[in-house]
Amino acid sequence: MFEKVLIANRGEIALRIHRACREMGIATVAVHSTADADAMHVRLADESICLGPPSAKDSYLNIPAIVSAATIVGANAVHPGYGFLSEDAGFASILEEHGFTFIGPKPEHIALMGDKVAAKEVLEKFGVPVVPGSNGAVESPEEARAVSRKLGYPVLIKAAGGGGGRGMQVVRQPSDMESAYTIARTEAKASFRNDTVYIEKFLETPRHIEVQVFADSHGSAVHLGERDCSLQRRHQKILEEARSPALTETERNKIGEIASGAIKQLGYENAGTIEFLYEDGNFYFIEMNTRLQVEHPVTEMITGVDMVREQIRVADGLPLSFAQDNISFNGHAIECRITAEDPETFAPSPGKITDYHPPGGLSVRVDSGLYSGYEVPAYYDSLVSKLIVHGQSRNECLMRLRRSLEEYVIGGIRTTIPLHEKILANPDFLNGEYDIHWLERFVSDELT
Amino acid sequence: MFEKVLIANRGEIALRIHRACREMGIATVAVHSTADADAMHVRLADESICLGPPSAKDSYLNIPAIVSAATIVGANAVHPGYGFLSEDAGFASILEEHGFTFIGPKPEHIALMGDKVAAKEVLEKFGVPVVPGSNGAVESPEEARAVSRKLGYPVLIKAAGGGGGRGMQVVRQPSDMESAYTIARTEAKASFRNDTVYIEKFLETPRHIEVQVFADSHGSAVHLGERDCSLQRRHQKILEEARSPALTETERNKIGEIASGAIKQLGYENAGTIEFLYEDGNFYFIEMNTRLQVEHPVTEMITGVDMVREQIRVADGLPLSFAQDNISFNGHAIECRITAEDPETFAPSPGKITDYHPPGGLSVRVDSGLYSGYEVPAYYDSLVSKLIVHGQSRNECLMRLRRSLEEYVIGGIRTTIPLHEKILANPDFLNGEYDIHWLERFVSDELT
Amino acid sequence: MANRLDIDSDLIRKLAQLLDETGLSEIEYESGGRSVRVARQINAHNSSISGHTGEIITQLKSAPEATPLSPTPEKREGTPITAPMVGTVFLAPEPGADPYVKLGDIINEGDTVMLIEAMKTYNPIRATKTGKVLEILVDDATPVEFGEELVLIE
Amino acid sequence: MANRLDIDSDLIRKLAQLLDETGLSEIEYESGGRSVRVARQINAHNSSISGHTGEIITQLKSAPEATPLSPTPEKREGTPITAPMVGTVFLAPEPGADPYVKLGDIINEGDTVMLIEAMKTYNPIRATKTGKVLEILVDDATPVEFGEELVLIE
Repeated sequence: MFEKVLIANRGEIALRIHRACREMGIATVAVHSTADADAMHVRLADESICLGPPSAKDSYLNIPAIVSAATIVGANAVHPGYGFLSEDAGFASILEEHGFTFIGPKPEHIALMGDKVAAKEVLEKFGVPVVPGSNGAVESPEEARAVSRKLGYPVLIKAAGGGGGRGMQVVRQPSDMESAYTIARTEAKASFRNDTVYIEKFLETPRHIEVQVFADSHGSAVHLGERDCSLQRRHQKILEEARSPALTETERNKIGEIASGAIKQLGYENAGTIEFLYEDGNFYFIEMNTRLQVEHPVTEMITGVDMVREQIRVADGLPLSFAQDNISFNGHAIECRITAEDPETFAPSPGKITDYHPPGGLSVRVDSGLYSGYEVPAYYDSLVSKLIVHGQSRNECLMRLRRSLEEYVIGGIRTTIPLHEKILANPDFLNGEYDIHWLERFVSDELT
Repeated sequence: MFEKVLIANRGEIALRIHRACREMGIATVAVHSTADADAMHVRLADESICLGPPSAKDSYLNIPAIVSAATIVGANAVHPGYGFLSEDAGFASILEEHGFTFIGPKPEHIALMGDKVAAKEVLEKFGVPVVPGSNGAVESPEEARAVSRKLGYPVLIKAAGGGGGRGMQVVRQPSDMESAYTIARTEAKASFRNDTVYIEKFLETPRHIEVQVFADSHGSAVHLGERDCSLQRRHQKILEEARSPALTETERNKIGEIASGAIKQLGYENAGTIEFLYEDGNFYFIEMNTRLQVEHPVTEMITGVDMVREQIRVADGLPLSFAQDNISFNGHAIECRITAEDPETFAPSPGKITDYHPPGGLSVRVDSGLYSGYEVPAYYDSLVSKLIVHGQSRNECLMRLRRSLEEYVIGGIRTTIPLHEKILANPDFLNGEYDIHWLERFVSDELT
Repeated sequence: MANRLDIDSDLIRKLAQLLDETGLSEIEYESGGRSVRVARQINAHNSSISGHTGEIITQLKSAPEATPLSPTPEKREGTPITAPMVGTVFLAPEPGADPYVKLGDIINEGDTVMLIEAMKTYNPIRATKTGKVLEILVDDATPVEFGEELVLIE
Repeated sequence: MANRLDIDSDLIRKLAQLLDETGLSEIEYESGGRSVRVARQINAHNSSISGHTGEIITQLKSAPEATPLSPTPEKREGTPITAPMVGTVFLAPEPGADPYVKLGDIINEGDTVMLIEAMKTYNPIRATKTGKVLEILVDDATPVEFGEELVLIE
């Protein structure tokens, strides 16, 4: 097993990875920017190295600095966490060239899934249901209209190189196509240096359902069920739950088997997530994330699998410690993403934590690097804590989550705890009746 | 279901009960002494009432004050927690007379188990294995010698009215009997106002194994497996684990069925614990606790049962929410009792908490009323926190416990965290090879 | 950094003990390019609960016993008589009867000023000093907790 | 490093006593490459981790970035040249060759003072000002992190 792992990330996920390593007897190396010198994971890590100034491109995205750090400390492997370099195929290859194990999938699979058009083509071949649309790139407004006529309006123009909603355009009638198409290409070019766009059928009220998959280098592939991540604002997930209140047991097993079957054929390794839109009992592939997800704890809570531990084992060449038959789903889990933002205006709220007291007790888990006296830096993502709660039933889980939010003290900055408390008081949410547009509406209603 | 529950206790268990109520939608009433006005559970409770001055007899043992409080706030039920009035049959009856539900067993069962001699007789009748000894009270040194000759030395003289080690005398040869017998009676008289003593065979290197039982008012009785509480100092448990590293699956099921069978015949209701000494594959009944135990979380962690929730349901007349077949034991759990004591001298260390940061992450649970700025009062038990950790295996649990202890910050007072860290570094403990005398030896070795 | 990896925990513990023993807040020790520094800051800082969320505050409201509603004593003149037990106060011997004391009354130490009913027994509350009744802080037939102020005497 | 230091406890106790009688808040004592610094904070600032066990302190030591081990700049003369990147320092162009700079050299702004090797490329580190080399703070072929001080120039 690895003796030393370098954690190429920050915040709660860096702490999450440190904990998993520590529990496996693996020494940890925290690499950080000058802004994160006092971060909890840096304090707890066995070693730490300052990579550079606060700007991510000079620190957490600074591949030469990270590789040098790994060399200096003699790390065996690097865990990229999520975001930053976690889906950078180049980073994964460079690490391999320098003799470090990248804790994640093979570079080619990262690259493949990074190209949305290619990813869709391949996974469709392996039996994954996709949104009907143009077969690949659409070269002109005319072609766009032709395709859309077949699909039926409304349609969605998307950037081939993209993600995170940038370069997306909804078109509800042929007459809007010309301008929408042009805007989409321009945005795509600006955002991703690649103006290739494609067209898909647009779903009106879908849910975001994603399937967690895991495969090892010995050819076995398993799914760990789904997560419902439909509560999103500006394409950012706010709250996730497993299992989804919307799926039937049959749908759950069916899509799970399709997902694990696909990555098996693909020869994929380590953890991955296949994201779907779900509407009227049908699943439509969105994209595959070739990394650990922010919301992985909800899956851990209902399956009992320590996913980071498993990632490390698989990266080290060990077989998965479970087969599909060993996986059972116990109870219900919900994760609240708590960010350093104003709960109404969503204005960022970095600053010094004057008081900190996380909730405790049965089936309550907090993943956070916050502590009293810590200064939340302004340079990075606003996620400061994940509150994850488990219950035997969804209702028990909701009640427990409510009392946990009540107990949670984060003083000195504004956080989205009050937003989560409002969501937990809403009948639609309590009944599990929401789609990916629900939260946007909810927030704007709250504000007016 | 009850609308309002009064919590007749303090500290972490009062908070534990508050949380269970809150998650069931039940309003909580905290009753407290002047010393506990700022306690966490008092701050979180829906209502709180000051009972009296710090001294327990004027507050937490002040039955008239508690009953008045329950009347004033219109509580439906009272949860006694552990210690204080939790095993006071009189308190249970008075509450019933005033129309409040006592969340616990019937007064007659509390009374019965309070009398060690009677308890032993009854449970033996119901098939519970007991330590061979005098049949009931021993009236004279002569009788004591006669009994001991049959049992074989060493023997133990115990107080019928007692518990917690007071009034106990080990006798290794007939010549010591006269004086030991006299001392035992005197101590018993002093401690329990009852100088009745009895004699049992003394076990040299037993483990302390207790079985958690649960019964409802509809005649069903279930066991939730055992806890190994052999790590004790001065008859105080320091660390508990489930399942016991010493039992075979057969022994586990056998003693579990004996325990649940016995309380079924007894007509017992609500939660209870039957404590045994275990040596060479044999179980010997010690006593039955007719209340929730400090260490109940280890059972919750491996069974998934919320025991306080279950206590409240059963007290309200609902059937148990599980049958024996629904209970399975998943993984391993350990609880560390963290007390406000010097980890070497065990001198009490009350005072102001200057820094507080509990550990977090996967499968880590903290039950504690501590917070930064809280003043640990000097008047009560020194237990300030329970750290409970779960793992798929005992080893995973131990590794996780170690990293959790590393992360735990309690500043301003001395705590036994360093003691637990030392225990976790000891090969005997790591191998599960310890008996009820092990910790005493370990501690004295550490000090010399 | 490479050779900073092997840290001697015992040495650090030894230094930590020295911090305790000597009451120092910092020790830095350097030799031939190698150096170790330990520090411990002993200081109180503000209660984390004081900065609690709105939720808690509302709960404190619903728990007036935890934070007595009566104005802070130093703002008021007079000596308070406080409740010696939890119970319900009665200002008069029986419903409709005259109260034991009225504002402005001059009462003598030992006079009954009200009753507190606890577990169906009525306990007379007696004046702890002689003087004029400045204020009656509780209403008839309302609950009080231990230590709650009942009457102010000049 | 730390683990090869043997601490003279009596010396520290002695210095602690000196703090007491002199009312100083800090004493730094240096002689022949060995230096001791003790301090007692009267008003410690607030850090929630400061109250942690020896464990944390150990880790802080293994994380010098968190609390730089280099002596406080204001105590030293000269302008530091700091490492612009993580890597391994080389004081000479090649093993056995003369170092780029020696103590007391007068160097000009832009002169190469050492190399930092990162990912098999050797990056020249250039003097940021003209002046005399007062101190070389790193050893040959040792790792440095971003911001670490390398050389002091008068």
